Amino acid sequence: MTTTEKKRIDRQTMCNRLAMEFEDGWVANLGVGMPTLCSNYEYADKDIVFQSENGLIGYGPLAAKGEEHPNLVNAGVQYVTMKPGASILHHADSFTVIRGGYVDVTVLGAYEVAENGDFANWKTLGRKGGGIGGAMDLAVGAKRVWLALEHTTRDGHPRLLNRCKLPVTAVNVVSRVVTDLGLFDITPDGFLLREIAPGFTPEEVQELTEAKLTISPDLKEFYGA
Amino acid sequence: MTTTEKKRIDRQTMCNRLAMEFEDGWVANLGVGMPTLCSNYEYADKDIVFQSENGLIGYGPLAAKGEEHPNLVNAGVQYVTMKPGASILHHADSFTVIRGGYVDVTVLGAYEVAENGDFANWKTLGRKGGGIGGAMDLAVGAKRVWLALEHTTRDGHPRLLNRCKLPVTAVNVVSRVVTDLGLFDITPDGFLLREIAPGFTPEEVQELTEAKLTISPDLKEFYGA
Amino acid sequence: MKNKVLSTFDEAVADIPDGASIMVGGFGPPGLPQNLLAALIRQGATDLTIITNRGDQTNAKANTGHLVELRRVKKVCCAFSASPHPSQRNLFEELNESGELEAELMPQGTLVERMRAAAAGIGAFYTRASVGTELAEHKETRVIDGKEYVLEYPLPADYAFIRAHTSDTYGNLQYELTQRNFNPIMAMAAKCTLVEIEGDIVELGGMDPNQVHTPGIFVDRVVKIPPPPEGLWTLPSDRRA
Amino acid sequence: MKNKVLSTFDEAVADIPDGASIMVGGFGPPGLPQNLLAALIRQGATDLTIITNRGDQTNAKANTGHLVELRRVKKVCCAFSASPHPSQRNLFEELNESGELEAELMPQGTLVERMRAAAAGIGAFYTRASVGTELAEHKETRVIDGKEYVLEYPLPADYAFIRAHTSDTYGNLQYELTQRNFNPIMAMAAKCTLVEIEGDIVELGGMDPNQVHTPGIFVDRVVKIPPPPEGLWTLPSDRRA
Repeated sequence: MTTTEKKRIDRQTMCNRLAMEFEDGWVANLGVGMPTLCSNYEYADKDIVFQSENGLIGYGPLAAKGEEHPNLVNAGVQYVTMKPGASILHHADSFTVIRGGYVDVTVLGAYEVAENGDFANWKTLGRKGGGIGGAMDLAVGAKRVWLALEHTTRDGHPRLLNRCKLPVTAVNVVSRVVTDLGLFDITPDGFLLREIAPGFTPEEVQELTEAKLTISPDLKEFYGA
Repeated sequence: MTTTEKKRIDRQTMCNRLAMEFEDGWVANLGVGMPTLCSNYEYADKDIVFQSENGLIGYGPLAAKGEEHPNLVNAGVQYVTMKPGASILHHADSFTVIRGGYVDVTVLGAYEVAENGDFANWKTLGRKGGGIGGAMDLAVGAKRVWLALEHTTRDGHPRLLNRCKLPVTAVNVVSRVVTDLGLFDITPDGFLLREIAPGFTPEEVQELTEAKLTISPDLKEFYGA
Repeated sequence: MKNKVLSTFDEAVADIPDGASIMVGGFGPPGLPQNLLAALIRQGATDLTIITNRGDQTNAKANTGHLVELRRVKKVCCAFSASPHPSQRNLFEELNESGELEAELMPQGTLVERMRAAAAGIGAFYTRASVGTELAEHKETRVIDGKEYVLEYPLPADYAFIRAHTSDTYGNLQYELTQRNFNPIMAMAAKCTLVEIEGDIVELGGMDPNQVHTPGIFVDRVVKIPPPPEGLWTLPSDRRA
Repeated sequence: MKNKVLSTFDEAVADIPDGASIMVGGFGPPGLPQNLLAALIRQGATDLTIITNRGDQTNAKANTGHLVELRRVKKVCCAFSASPHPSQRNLFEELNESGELEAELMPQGTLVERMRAAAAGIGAFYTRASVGTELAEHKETRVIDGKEYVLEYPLPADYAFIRAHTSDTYGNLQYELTQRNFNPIMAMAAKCTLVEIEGDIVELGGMDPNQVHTPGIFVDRVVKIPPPPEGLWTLPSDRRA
């Protein structure tokens, strides 16, 4: 690695990196917030079918201002458009899609992820309630659970952990993680660092990570950064 | 009772007798065979919604010959018509109607019925297989399970029993029975003979019945016979 | 077939007693029964159990959150019992924390599947959602085919409040796009289903039997939403404003 | 979205291996995938498990009964494993009695609910249907809320053969009237769903998203039924003759 200027990955680039791994024909579910940026990626000749918890299959870009349909929102309650071939299910059938294994990939946000594939995204410390939405169903039902999250908290605490400290959303399900410092797979040996943010060394990333990282022998600079 | 000529009730009159107890607005499911005759009854100002296992809600009379719709049959695979306001569900939702308690009455055929409300209509002696169809779901799901059956077998054996001899369809569910000899309610005390075929005495009906009959103090001649 | 059309929302909700359990449809504004909720707020029933996707909404005048603000809700079953960020902490959450209100939180798929179980006469079912989480801590689990599942029970209700696009006089319903969401399942799961209609209420026979989303046998009362300001309509522009 | 239209039924069934489990839709003639069954009969796969409403049909050339007659079925899951009357006793029943074929008989509602459980990721469920009958003799039961229930497990399949009225090129489907029956649930429950289409196969965007009965994500292969005699059609007059 050459020593270039340190540059954390921006959110769109993080999501692009996951999006470019989507395969032609996949059904994808994007969590509210950062993961939604995956829908901005230019999939070119790959045909991705976006599905949302409220029963919408085959939605397209956000509706232009003034052209929103009052009865057409995605799971983040954003007014969206439909692609030709779209369809609508009720909520029970929509979660048949989700729990039944018809979702090829879900990209979710998270507070924490552990080296055993556990993650936490529904409840923060000191609060009685939480917000689950469809995350627990997606986490156990989707064929692949990928996360997009900042590598550290605002206070600098690591989010890639040995074990989650917050209440988990699901156990042993995450297979890929993108952060502003790199792209990681979760393997039986834990986090495998595959791509790294420009200017950072694996040691620097390890420093900001609680879990022990395995460094890919094939480590590359973060693609698209 | 005056001594009139003995006259067993014909099937249409048996079914009419149950049909006239249907209340306005009821959702009704009619078993294949004899119970279907309930749909011939003239309900006048009572509005009965007929539902069938294959998801059809609000069907009407049989289609006239040459006017059948190839994709419109009832549970007996008879080509039927639809009333205005009809709708179609898939099979899982149709059994939501059935098990979920939305059927006010089901009229089923049976080989045997017992004084505790058990009945048998899916399997005969000496056969390994049987034909259940929707009967077991209807029997546990409908608000009222009524039976229409001949009082005795062709060999003259009673069908109204202390306990079913054939494998049962459901336990403790039947509340009303019509036979060619009378109309019976099933109460905590067993069969209550309410109406009797013309010319028969309660003793004669008891003779043809295994279970002990209670005779209604208000016993009448079979209405419409 | 019976005519179920009423002329006012006040009539439709008049008999709802204190202590009733009410499912409230909608996912975001689409399918949210604002007019029925507004009528219930006027009607005064209290000690309510509300079953709805988000328990954490308190800003709208015709939302379940307003019933919470009026202290007329004792329990909420939902998939969101706290706002996404602590900075958005609201009264619902405070009442939940203080114990003045009970919030039963569950995965969204479990929420709707429990409703469906109530509708379909299913006594209980096993789902993988929530396995290994604190939500499953006191629940029965079972390993089936090598995977762990949690046992969940039906979630019925006395009433369902839903919103649809078109109805006929018997209550056969059609929803428009994502207005559908929880609404068809709630209609099946509740003892008494009340519907507000955005579009037309047509005569019997005026709806294609192939294209009925919720058959009228699941529907009890239907009211057409009047034009604003009397009728409540949320348009995208309201939300963007 | 991917184009799933094939030109022949023989292509559609070509890869089905011996030992496959196949759901076969239809309730009476409506929705019965006669052309897919005829192609499977030509194709030769054997040792099959068939999941369908009636196991006891052996008179039609393009029905599961013909596969039974050809001794290519090892097991049938169904709601009818014997004809209504002993006088109608047929080969299916004889093979079941002699043990050459296994017939797993269950209530029709349980049959479709087990399929739905497979589709929906439900590990098992409790139903009241069959409680107290010989079908429940070796099954786990549980009393819930004072009522006894039987535990039932999912019923998945490798393939579903179904028939619909209209499709688009992605496999979004519409059924006509009672052609719907088991077909939407089978499409969700099977790994690979094959559909024969009576009417039009339209371009993407040619079907109202509100009125799709089975979304294309559940569908894998679509073939339009050619006119007779090549295509198989059952008309009411055939049945009355």
